[in-house]
Amino acid sequence: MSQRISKDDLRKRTGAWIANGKTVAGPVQVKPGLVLYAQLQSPEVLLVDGWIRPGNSIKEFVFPRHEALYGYAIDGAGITLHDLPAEIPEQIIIGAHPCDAAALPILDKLFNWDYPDDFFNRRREATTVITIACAGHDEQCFCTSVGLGPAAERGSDVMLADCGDGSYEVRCLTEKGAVLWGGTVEPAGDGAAQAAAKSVAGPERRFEPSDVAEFAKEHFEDPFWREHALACVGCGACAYTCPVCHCFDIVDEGNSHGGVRARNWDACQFAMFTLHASGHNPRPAQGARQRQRIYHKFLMYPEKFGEILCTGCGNCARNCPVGLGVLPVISEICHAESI
Amino acid sequence: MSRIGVFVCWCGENIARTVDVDKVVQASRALPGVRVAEHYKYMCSDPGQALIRDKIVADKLDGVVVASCSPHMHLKTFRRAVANAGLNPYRMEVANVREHCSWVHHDKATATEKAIDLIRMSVAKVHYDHALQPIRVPVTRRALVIGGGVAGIQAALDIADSGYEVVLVERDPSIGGKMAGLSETFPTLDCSQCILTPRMVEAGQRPRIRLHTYSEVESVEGFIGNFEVTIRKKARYVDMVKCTGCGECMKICPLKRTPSEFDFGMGTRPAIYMPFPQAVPARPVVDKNVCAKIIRNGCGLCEKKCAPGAINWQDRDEMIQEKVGAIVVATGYKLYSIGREQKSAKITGYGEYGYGKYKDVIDGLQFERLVSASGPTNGEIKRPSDGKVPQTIVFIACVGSRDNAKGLAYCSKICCMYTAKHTMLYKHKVHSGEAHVFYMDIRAGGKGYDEFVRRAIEQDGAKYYRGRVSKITQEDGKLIVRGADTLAGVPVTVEADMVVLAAAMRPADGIEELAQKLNVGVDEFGFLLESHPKLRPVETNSAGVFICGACHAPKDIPESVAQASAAASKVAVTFAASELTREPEIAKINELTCAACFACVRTCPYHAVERAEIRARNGTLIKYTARVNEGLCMGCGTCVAVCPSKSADIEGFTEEQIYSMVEALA
Amino acid sequence: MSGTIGFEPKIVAFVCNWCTYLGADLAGTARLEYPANVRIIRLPCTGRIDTNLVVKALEIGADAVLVSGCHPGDCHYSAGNYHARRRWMLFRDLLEVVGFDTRRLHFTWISAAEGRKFQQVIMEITEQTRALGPYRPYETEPAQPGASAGTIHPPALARDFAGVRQELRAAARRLLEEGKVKVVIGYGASGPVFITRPEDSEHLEWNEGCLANLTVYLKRPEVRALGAAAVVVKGCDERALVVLEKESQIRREELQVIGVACEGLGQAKCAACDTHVPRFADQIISSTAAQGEAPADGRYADLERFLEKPREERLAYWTAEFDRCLKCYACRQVCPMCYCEKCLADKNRPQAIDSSPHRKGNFAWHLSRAIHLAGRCVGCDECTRACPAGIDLRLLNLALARAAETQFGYRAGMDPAVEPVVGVYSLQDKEEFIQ
Amino acid sequence: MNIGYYPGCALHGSSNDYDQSLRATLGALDVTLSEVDDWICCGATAAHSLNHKLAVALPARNLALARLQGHAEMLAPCPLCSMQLLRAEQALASDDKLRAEIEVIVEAPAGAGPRVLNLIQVFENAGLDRLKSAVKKPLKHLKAACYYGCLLVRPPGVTSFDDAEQPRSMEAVVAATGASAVDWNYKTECCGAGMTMASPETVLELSNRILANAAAHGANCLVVACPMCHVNLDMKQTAIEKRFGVHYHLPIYYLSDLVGMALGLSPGELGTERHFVTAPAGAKEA
Amino acid sequence: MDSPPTRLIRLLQLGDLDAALRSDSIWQCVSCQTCSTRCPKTVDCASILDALRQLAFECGTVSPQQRRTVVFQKAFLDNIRRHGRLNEIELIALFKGEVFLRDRALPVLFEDADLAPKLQRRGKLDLIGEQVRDRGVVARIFARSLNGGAR
Repeated sequence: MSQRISKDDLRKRTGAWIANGKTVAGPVQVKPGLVLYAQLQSPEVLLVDGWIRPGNSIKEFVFPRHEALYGYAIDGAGITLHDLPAEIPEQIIIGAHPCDAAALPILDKLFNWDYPDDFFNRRREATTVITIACAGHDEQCFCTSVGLGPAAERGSDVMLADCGDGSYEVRCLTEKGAVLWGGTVEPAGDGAAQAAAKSVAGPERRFEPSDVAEFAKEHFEDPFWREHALACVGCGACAYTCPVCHCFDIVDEGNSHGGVRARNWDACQFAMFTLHASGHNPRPAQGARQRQRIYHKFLMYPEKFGEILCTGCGNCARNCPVGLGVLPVISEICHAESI
Repeated sequence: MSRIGVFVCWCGENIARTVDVDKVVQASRALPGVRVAEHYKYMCSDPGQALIRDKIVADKLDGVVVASCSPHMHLKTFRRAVANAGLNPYRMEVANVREHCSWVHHDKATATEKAIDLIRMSVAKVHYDHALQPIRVPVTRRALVIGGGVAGIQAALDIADSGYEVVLVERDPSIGGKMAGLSETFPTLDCSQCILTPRMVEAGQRPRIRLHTYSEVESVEGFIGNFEVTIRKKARYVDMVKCTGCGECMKICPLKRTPSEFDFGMGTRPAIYMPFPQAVPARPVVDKNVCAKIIRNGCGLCEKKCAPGAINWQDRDEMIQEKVGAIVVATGYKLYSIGREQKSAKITGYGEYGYGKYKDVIDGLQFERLVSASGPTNGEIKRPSDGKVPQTIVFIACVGSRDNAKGLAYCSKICCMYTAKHTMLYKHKVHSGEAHVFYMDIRAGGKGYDEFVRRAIEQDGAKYYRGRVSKITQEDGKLIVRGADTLAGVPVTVEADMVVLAAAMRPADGIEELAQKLNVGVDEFGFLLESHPKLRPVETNSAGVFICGACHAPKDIPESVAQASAAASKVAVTFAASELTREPEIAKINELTCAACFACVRTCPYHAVERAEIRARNGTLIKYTARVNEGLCMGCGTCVAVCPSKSADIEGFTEEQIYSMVEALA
Repeated sequence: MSGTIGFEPKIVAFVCNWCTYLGADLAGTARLEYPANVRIIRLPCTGRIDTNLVVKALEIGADAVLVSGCHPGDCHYSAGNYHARRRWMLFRDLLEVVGFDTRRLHFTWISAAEGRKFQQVIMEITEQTRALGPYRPYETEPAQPGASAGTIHPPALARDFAGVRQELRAAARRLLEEGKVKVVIGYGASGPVFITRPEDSEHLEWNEGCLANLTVYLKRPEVRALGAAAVVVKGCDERALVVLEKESQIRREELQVIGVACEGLGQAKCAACDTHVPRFADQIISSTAAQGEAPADGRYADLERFLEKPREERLAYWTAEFDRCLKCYACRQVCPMCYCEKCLADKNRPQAIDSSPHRKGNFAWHLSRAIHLAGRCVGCDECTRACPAGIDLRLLNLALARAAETQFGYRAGMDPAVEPVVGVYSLQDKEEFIQ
Repeated sequence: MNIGYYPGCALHGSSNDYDQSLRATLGALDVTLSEVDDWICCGATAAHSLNHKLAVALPARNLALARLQGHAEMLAPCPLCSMQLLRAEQALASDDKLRAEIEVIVEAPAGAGPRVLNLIQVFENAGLDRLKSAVKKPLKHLKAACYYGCLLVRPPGVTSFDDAEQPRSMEAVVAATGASAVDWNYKTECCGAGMTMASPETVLELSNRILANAAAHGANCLVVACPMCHVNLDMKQTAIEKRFGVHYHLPIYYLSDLVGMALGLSPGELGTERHFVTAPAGAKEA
Repeated sequence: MDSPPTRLIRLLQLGDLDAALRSDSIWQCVSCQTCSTRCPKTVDCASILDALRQLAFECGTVSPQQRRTVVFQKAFLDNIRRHGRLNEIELIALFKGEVFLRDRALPVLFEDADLAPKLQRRGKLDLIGEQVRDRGVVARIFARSLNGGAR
């Protein structure tokens, strides 16, 4: 029997978690006109009312934009390596969107397919995701086109559905969730609100991923890419706000006596991304880079891991300064190919 | 780089007293990349240098840090030592642990700690030291002298005497400059032409001196040792070779009323003329603005008269290219144009003296011509208006000079002397005459100078008034000069027959343009800028360009000549080697990353950064880029700071080196 | 910060080789004692000293920085110190806005003869810094979320754009048909479009969304490859063309400029716009005649309002802002002035700017980005609009624009005739901040 | 052409003949003068001798009035007035603090303009060619000594309209009237100006020199553009002749008189018969 | 002249203000501006003399011989303070009266006395004299300026 919790109590709980030293993150109004997933200093700042789409994704709580891996020291004798103190706090992400939650299982595969990436896994394990089913969407949303939806459960540990009376119906989807919430796992869920949430239609389907893959297979050299990348300025806004983009760069930072080796986010839209030391660049122009982004998400990743590298959150388009992004580009494809 | 040697000098007690050299050496050994660290009593001594050499060889060191005195002291010494061991001298850094440490701190602990820091910084830097080769610039051992006045002639002769070719360019038809027109020279009163003309003749005849008169420098390209000079030879309409200089043409020419430039309008000359009898070359020129043949194809008498047929109406300006390795500028001066329209707005005229309105108000150089034996009056002093011998002459000093109101704040230096001279010459020629002088101060510093002035006053009885002349008016043929005697505190009025104005010295016309061609600086009055007022008085900020004479500042003859010889010797020094070697610590541009915004081009104080193109083999343009001219770059590094992408960098102080030094302090 | 007992400050000094370094040598030869806290880094000339170096010094924990060179007129390289003086003036204003403690930053002229002055200066600086205590700007507690710089956005002006749109399309069509250009860079429904066929001119749009500064595309090889271009600019965008030409990045004569006189599109910049009507365009499509007046409280009102906050608050504000920075470089990529073939931020030998999106790396990036735009930024505010982290970069640009205007009477992109602020100097440049 | 007109006290007092003359003459050249309403005294020598602020304030008030009454240009025929006005203008333009103070003092805003003109400039603006062509009776019989005095041309920093030492602008106007201008030496010497009352001796002496030099250079009249000069040279001429036992009988014309006569205006219209020294028999036109 | 401009400037350079103020010259100066025009060092002597007169006027160090000038100028200002414009008759009357009373100098009364009728005949003597409408403002201008002190 699914429990209910009023919004006030939800805040109270959040407050309690923070008080117990847990790291709690959720949508926050960081400044006028800008909502981001961010760590909550207090429960008051948590935004839950209405449908708000944060400008970033929750990936940075499991895969930080900057992470020091280990330290090194140099002296007359030579170089010595040493681990860095890393205590990973238990963290709770509350008010996640289904399209953000769904990103985590996708990233799991990436960070574990050849060897388990401790840095990722430790954070992942320490993280519990409390999702709120989407009651709305905007013109950039297209989760339904990539097999997800307003109440998609994937990656969530707890799913909240708005009852419309100032309270949520709670459903624990995983052990982790159940433990955190002090409830039992209810795969099915029988509550009315949960049912209602499931029945929300969400954005209309805009395209068929398989068609995109098909198009990609046949149009590698197509001028389409050059033409539709002309506007692309080559920044990383799309990749860095994408829930599943996961490319990173390894850098050493320090001086002649030592420093740290760290990993930082990187983005395929940067000209530097594929620049070889030789000076050769296999993706010399923006067209190739835009193409790569679509190919990776809809062709290569699916071929390797059997699922699309996109959750249809639409952040890429929302954050693109020049009106590009997955949906706009694919729409162009559909338009061009009338598929 | 990872085989670095650190050598700590005690400098006897100087360093060791306050810096614990043992501790420092220990610490140095622990620094990254350091193989060896040693200390020694006197690193700069032979055994000290030997120690460095041996270690370099024994431990195959590829970088050396010497912790000792200031690099301004011994950098070169140690570089030599390092080089002797076969290591590139630029892979050596000096940590200044004496002037900057042991001498200014007393607490041993802190001083030692600081010394270690300084060494750490130097070690960090030496990691990124590049092996540099001194820059070798070939030298064309041939000099250009611009201006054929006494300074130019002196410089040309001296350079020629030191065995190098000289190209001497003079704007006027003859060399000789202002001095050729002077009467007698202070303080010895020997005849100007008598001492100058032999020099002129020499300059004209020296095989090593290539004379271009009636010519001007059109453009200058290149840099020290490698200048490409274009000279405009103005049309003379007289064939220099065929002409014998007989002068028949000048006799026959009907247009004799043209005011003579050489006489500053005190006399006249024909349309085809030699500025003066002793002109070098002794060849006439045709004034194309006057000559009837040229203006309206009339006359042509000279052509008929000329036996050798030297007149050539087809003559045109021609451009000559000359390659030279050094340039001496000796363009001299002109007089401040009293009461006339001035080029520069901040300089104004002297209406109250009525120069140009009253014929008998003339300037100093005009008076020189009047008293000169070779002048229009053959040395008889006759006033321009009616040719009468003036019984009273008023001389006014500082006309323009030291006159902020007129825009010239400086002292023209020679006026006091030549005014005294003028009074003497006048009194010697017109015994009954009265000479009155109005002055602000008497500036007579120099060998025999003040004695000279006293002579004018005491023996020749020139009347000196300390004060200004307020206004000059004319009443029935007399010039009424109203001024003040500030010592007596009374107004003075002199009824004069003639007034001579000691007008200020100004740089010759066209100096700014020339300065730009040579990219030499000019001061607020247009005089050329030396690169250091005390230590580099004849050098300029563009290497290989030297200055002498009145183009640099008001000067008298002895000074100009001395400075000319100085400039000549600088040229000789430049030419001493067949190629110049310059410190390689200069800027370089990474042409791959240069975005061609040319901020560096704008900024470089030496115009050493140029716009360049990178083209593919087939000639298609790949990109534009900035490029450093190694001959011009002096290595200030200003380009680096303004380069947004740091495509500009400077050897010896590269970005990597400086950042590593800062980071070494983390 | 109050002085802490027994605290010994770390002072980094960047000095020129010919005056101050020798002045320090003289202090040594004269045995003039001074505190051992200073570490001298020798450079050829103050002209060589880059502001990034000062930032790096702060990063490695310097409690004070000294920059010192030859007195005016004494520069060994004749003018290096004048160039430096100018850059410092701009840099100081920038640091003020960011909330760095400019009391930690010292500029002096010390000649080779002034050993005594060198001693004095070092003693004073050390004493002062001891009193101020350690400097740890990078440990500032960020401002709480919601903190705003107080930037005011005027309301978007809802008006009928149809007229302009029609003229735009006609103009583009004409240019393409007459073969004057091969591509027209303009605004489409969802962003910049590149019209190559006359009939496609219909895709051109004009509405509140037409914010991008399209001149950014003029340097892009992919766009250049299309051939002769026409570009649509608003009055503000157009100023970029002036700067780009001054910096030899474009040839104006090879370019067709379609100017749109705009009445403001509801951006912060629009409130203070006084260049509604393009001035150098080949043709001007007009929805307004008004050139516009800078508002009574001046073009820098937002900045001045921000500067009313105490320094600590300013630093806290920027700490919070920069903590959000992802280093996605959208700010750089949309900037018409950021056309370097390889950005300093992408260079790692040396790592002038830490590439990591951590606090130091982000401060370093935004400081050098701003200073590189000194006297160049034309205030199109694209950086601010593009930033997914909502960082109000506009304030930094305003800081330098204001410095350039108040100190040197210079406004970027206004007058093709005048020389840029950086790269030239004036003997009259103020230097009251130099000791 | 219509311009503002600041007559100044003199022209409304003992020098009203100057006022009459230039109104008539300029009228004939259809230059209409609209007098600045309720103008006040410029302060003259007294003000700048005794109080700087006053010396700025009084003219500033008049400038403000003129500007507020919409005059872009303003004729101040008295050089003393025009110098005071120009000086004030400069002082206000160069010193913000002073400007603020003065605005309070004179109860009117300071600002740019109007452009202050002297009589010569007005003739120049009207156009000397136009003048030439308008001449009805060329004054061939007159050999005029153009007398500028001090303040028309000095100090050059303030009144920068002609060479301070060798002015020629008045000669140009005179030439246009058909009269000939003699070359003489006292063009810019001082006549004693404001000392008329305070120290008559100075005036007599200085003015005598001027008359003497003009006569010596063959002038049969003097031309002035300053009421003070006129008073000292005309009204005091008899006194001078008595004092130094000389005889000049040199009529002193305002520049406008000369032009007016050339334009055919009668002495009555110009008010020249109200001068003390009237045209000498010899110079009477045939 | 007891001290030509050069001497006055010199006195000031030496800081001997009193001597400068005591000199007659500052009152003999007719403000012809020639000195300022000619000075090679751009010293604005004429203005300096103005300043000296103002100072002398303030601290009353005016040599008796020169009182006439001050009296005249005071009378002049006083005159315009009241009328806004110069009233010549009144000025002359007051001035002469003042001088007479101060110096018991009878002749002054008759100087130029013969001129009056001549002037009148020529319509150059306006017995009533003019006044500006807004005399209040003139008074206030004077008050404010003089309170502000000279300089």
